[in-house]
Amino acid sequence: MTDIVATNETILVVGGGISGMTAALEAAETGKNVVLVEKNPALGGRTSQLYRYFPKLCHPTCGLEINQRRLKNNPRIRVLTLAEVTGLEGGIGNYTASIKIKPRYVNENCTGCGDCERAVETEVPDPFNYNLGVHKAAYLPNAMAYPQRFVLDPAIIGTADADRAKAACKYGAIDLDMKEETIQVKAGAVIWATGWQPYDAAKIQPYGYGRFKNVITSVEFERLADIHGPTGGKILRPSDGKEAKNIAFIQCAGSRDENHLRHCSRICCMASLKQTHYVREKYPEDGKSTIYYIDIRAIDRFEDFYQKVQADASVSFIKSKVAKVTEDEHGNPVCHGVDTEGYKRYTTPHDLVVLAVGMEPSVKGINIPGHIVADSSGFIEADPSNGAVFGAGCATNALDVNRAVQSATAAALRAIQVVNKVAKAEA
Amino acid sequence: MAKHEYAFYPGCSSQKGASASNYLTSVESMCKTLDVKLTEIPDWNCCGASIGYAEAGELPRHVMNARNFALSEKHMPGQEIVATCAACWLGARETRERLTHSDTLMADTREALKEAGLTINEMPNIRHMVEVLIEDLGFDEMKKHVVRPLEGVKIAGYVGCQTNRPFGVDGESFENPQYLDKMVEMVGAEPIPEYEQKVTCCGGALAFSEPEKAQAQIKDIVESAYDHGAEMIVTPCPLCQANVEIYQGQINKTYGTKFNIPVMYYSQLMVVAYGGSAKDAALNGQVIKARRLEEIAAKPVKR
Amino acid sequence: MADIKVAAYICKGCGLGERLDADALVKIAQKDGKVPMAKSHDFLCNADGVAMIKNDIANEGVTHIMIGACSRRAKTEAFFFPENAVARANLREGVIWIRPDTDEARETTQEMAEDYIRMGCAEVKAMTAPTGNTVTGSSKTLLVVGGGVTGMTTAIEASKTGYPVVLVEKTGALGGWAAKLYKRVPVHEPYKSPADTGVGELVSQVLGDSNIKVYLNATVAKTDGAPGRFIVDIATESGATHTEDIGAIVQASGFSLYDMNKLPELGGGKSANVVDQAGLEALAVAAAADDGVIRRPSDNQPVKSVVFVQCAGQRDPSGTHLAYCSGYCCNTSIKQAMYFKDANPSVDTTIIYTDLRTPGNGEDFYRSAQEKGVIFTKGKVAEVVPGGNTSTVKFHDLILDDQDAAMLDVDLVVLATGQVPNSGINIDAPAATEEEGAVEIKPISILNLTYRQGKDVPQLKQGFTDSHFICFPYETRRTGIYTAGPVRRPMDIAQAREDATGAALKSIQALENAELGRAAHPRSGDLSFPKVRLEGCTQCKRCTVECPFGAIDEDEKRFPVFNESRCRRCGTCMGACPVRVISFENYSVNTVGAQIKAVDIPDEFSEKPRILILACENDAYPALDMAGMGRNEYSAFVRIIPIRCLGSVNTIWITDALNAGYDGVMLMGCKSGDEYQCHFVKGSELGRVRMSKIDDTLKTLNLESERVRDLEVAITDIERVPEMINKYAAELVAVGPSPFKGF
Amino acid sequence: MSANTALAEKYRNNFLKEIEEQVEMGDWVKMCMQCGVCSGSCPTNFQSAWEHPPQELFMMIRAGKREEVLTSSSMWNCTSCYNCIVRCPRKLPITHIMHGIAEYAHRIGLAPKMQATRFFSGLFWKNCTHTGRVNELKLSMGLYFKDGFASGIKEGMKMKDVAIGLVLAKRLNPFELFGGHKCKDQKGIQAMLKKAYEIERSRKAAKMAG
Repeated sequence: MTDIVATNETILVVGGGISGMTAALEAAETGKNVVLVEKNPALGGRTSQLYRYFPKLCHPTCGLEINQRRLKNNPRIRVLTLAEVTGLEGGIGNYTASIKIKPRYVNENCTGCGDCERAVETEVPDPFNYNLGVHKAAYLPNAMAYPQRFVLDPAIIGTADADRAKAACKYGAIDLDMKEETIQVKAGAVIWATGWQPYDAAKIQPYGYGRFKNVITSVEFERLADIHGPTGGKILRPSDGKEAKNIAFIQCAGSRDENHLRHCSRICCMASLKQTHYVREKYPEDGKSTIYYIDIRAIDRFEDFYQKVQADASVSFIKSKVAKVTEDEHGNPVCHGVDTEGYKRYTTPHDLVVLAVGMEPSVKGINIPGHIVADSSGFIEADPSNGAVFGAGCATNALDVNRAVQSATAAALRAIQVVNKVAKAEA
Repeated sequence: MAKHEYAFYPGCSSQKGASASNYLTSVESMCKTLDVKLTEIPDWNCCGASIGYAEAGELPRHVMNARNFALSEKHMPGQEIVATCAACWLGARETRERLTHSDTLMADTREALKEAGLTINEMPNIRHMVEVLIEDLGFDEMKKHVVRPLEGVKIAGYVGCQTNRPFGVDGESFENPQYLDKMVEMVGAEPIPEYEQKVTCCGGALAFSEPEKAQAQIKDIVESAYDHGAEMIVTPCPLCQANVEIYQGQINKTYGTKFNIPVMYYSQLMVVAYGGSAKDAALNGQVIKARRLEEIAAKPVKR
Repeated sequence: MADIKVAAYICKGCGLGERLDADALVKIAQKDGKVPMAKSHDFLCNADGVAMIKNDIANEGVTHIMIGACSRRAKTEAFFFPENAVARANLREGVIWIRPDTDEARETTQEMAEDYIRMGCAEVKAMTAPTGNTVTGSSKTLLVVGGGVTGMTTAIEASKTGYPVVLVEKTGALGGWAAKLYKRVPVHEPYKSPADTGVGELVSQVLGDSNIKVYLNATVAKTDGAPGRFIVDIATESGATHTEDIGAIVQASGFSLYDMNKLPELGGGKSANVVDQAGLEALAVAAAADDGVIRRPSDNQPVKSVVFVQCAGQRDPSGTHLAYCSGYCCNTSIKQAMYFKDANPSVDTTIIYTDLRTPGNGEDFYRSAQEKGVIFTKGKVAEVVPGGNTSTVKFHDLILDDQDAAMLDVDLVVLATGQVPNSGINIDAPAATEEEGAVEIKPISILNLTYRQGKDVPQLKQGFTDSHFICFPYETRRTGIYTAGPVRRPMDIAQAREDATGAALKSIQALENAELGRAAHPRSGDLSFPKVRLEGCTQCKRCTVECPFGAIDEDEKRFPVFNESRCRRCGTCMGACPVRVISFENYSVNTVGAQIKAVDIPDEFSEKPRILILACENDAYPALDMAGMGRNEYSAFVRIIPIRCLGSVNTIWITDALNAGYDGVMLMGCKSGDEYQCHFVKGSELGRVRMSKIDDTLKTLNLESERVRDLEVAITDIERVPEMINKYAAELVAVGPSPFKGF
Repeated sequence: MSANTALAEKYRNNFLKEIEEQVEMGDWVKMCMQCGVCSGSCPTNFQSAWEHPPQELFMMIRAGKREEVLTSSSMWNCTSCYNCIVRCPRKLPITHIMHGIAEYAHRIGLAPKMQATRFFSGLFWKNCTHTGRVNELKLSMGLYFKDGFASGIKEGMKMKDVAIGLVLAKRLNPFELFGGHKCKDQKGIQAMLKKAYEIERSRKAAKMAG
């Protein structure tokens, strides 16, 4: 991307997930200059870690490819990765953001050839796979990574491994002297699209996440099904690598619960319904899914997807919030509870338990520079006192991808309305 | 002047000749070692326990506990109330919560207390002895006094319900509290952290009224202790201790098991580890004798 | 177009230098590629290499650039020459990364690279740098059809952004459904009680905005033209017709409530005391105007007990009623139950539901209703039996598993019927009906488009005019026309307003791009556009029928009329044209055909078959790239050409290839059908239909049907694609070499 | 109440209102969302012959099944383990609600007459309020003899070994039968409780009146 000097007509987009990318692209394709800030080394955010989307079961990387092509062809967008906004001064039409940029230790000379990866020996947990697997300390964040540029893990800086990486690179792309820097960016409006994080499942004590290896979260399950995941797309359970064919999905793991998240996270029901497809896809003969739920929230046109899954004999639905999970002598997680439709008790062992963990806004707890109005769950609320800082996507509400993109598109217009005024004012 | 002073609420079961008299004995000698001064609330009364509900109703139940608060305030103003019995602690603590959150209830309570010539001005803190040990003294302080570590003794920490839910010990989880295991470790014995029955209910008062129901639950608790190779079970609750210990014989009859595992109080372990005699630890108070502890208690103290 | 000067650049970095004979490749470019200026460079994508190219452009007059290096998807910042025609020969991901580094493999690997150089040179020479379509319009005015919350919001937001708006509302007043509501579901903390609708404020904002021209009692009589230059006739009640120049359109035609008379078993239409949610709002509005007490329609007595029946005529798998859930009804019933409880807590209010659906902070609203004493019963209502002034509600209590649960003497029953989109005419109706079930479609056109393909925006599932894309919710199949609000998907006021704001942006973007002659999504910014040599046209109408976006009309002589601003540049027309008169500057029958012909075909004794792969650039080509990045090997006998869409594949390419002696052809496109993943919606489907007829061609050439293989490839098929290739290569060995070799 | 009116009451809020007015914490019943986590968390759940778990009782209350609820033995099976309370996603004080419903059923005489826990519960309260402190021996004896002398001996014999064990361990004192532990100010306690009952009765009556 050509370096643009940010002016007040520039729109600053914080977060490079599907919402942030959408907001940035829609604004840029309407002729505005955009600075897109992402804290990870590559764009794509949480959707790029999903195996398939509901309800079409298509692949998120497909839309990501298009968005990346839009990005590559659009000089109006300046992308900053490994970058976080640490301060925001000023007001409507005239903000100055301080952006902290972590060193990548790899410069634009990188061709993505992978020689450094082959040279280093250290392996570190792979956050793209929720640390279910490891990758080399010199790595391409993922196969679809944009920018398509390698990263050195800070852990090896100052070690022989770093020197090995540097020696292996024929193109002078490795720069071990890179330092963390903080830059200032001026912008007329800011779009806050920092997305969500999965609720910490360890806090839901009765389900034993962290105590029992074969209790995992729904986001981790996505990685198990994905060909780029730690198991190469096989659904194997963590404890012993055994094929997990009889899988329990526990809904509202953290959501709709005053001890955890008070709100409903909206996507989890559809996500679990979708994940039953993974089970059938991988084990067409003897795959078995059980969904423990309070209400199935297959909202609006997603209903027919729910009906299809209901018609599937390999999937059973039990209206019950599981009381607790224990582990039997074979390491099988066992669900204990009561089917509330006519009081039927159950104590059912499964190969694997998947917790449909709730959505927690990433803004929650993080102190957004400047004052931003948030609701009781920590989602950004639209409010005049937010000035020209507009929330987008899951930073504003528990949304599915479709709604997040709508929200981001709307946010882009709100930002444009501000910078258009600025432009007029300056002209 | 002792390091720590509290108003003490021993509760009915701890009285001389009552089901948890051994608990009290061991607590007294434990406190002597730790320099903790407990002053019994004069003329304290029963907390009503959770089982009293059929006749008690709401206000009378709280009034019973409030009377103890009032007496404590009158005789030991400003002191926190410490209970050793889980039920006493829970009952008193529940009353405390309710009265602090409902002005009507508070007013009604004061009105009733007047009849006994008493009143409450400020709410006392209600602490369980375990809380005092962990929060006010801390494990390091407790460990300092260990002169006779219970080496090689495998002990299942059975926490039970009422010291754990709904309030519990600060920072502990409802499903997998760790503090008993830490105490076992602290006295030099071997804890069993993976003991999964540690918070299973012992049946509580149903042990009296509907023994077969309660004993089914007790069986699981004891069985799993055996499965994990425990030599004894330790608990902070008198009802847990009694239920798990005294019905083993009957359970053996019903289920053909061969249960015979001692069930101790944390305080008894500590007294022995602190160099106290079998008598100080009231080991004679066990229905199922803790031979292993008796042996250790007979050994000379390492200095 | 000035005379062209082609230069070829071959990179030796990333192991290319070691694995391939770069000098040989340079010679190939010069000899076979007929490129005067061919150079190799140790590290083409670095500052020095790029400077070299820039210098040649500036000082050597180079206009056309062939880069033999990595994939066209890599190093795009370095190789960014928007002014020039650029071709990329994929020697890295496409050759050395998918081949073993062995002596045996060396020869075939080099041959592969040489062919790609030949192909690159041939392609770039057949290209010209796109300059953008010149038939543009410059209207910046937005047409909004529908004066409900969605339409008004679109208008206000567009005006705020500085664009004039024309708003057409068919009734005599603005406000739509929302204006009929007593209150709305809250959208701010605390989510505890019904809130004011805010419609009044919206209306006055619209009426007070000089930038918004409002037509009431008006409909769109005719929509002609294209983005940037729509000409719209607006018919008013008076009979007068007004014509407006429009840049882009937002259709916010809203919804109709599902007709409760179709639900007699639930008492619909059988008693005044059984109403739908709109009916209840009317009662609440009347009550508010009076003493605040909601009364029983039959005898005007105060309602003492009310039952809300959720999912009435919705979530019906049988196909009799609506198959979908309308999403908003649970919150609405909760809100309406609060009308009663807030006025008089002693009214019995029961909501009978199967799954209560209150996402996000709706959960707070649900809790608040429970605090107020609204009773929620999980059950399935079997029958509502009206009798006199009260009704009996018979249901299956799912919790107590009581089949014969019943509530007697219920004063009022509210049926939560759903939203039916006002989508206008279903232009694909015949195809759709049996599958879509009994969802009724109003046969009155909303837009009256003059488009050859029909009067309205094509519909998708259940009559909604959504895009059915997850990542790109706004993309309809009519460029510059966006749908918003409940016509697109069932939704409540809050979502409709968000949707409207987004639609406003998309339409503004569309009219701006139209003026600059640029494409809209998914090839946003693309300056190429279809050019047609009408003199060669046989008026077969295939292009006008097939265009997924209805971009092509017909003139009175049945010649195609291209409306470039409606075009998305997929090339389906180009693929459809039997006489090959349609082309893009940088993508044409020639650019691909020349590549096919450029490949060197070894004779039948060489045991070196050649397989042509035409791969969709959005899914199949990235999958092949990533296969390379993962070092998944595949046959050295394939030659891969990226295509814009399977829909753009012209059968001549296949016949040319087979005639030239290729042993087989693989077509790799996206999933088609109901759950299509083609980003041109119908492209891959149309391509497949076309290819299904290829067998006849094969017969005429008397070739085996195995010679052409049509495959569905997803972007994640990183391991599957190499397997498919190798499997097919093996099959072809069995079939034997093509008889056309060496002719 | 005639069968018809009984039917007419079904799924009306009358019984729910009654529970809200008369039962400790009864006004929480309407907040249940029927997730069932309480039912699955109850230790009693995994034993046979448990009629109605909490969440089901709450639904029955909403459904107006007055007799069924108040005559049920289910509430009496509560062991006060508080599992339901700590797991309830709606933070209902379920243990107390169960006690409350039981107390109400007992108060209006609908609770199953010979339900052992009901009997023991009453016995316990009388026992501990009588002198201000529990007399464990009298308590157990009282329980065994609830169905008369003969079965009392039988029940007592069943527990013989248990008792002997305790006596030997000096944790059960036969002489408790005569006197035993007590508070000094019993008069004050009785007066205090009398007052408390008065106040509570008047409050409940006031609620009834609305």
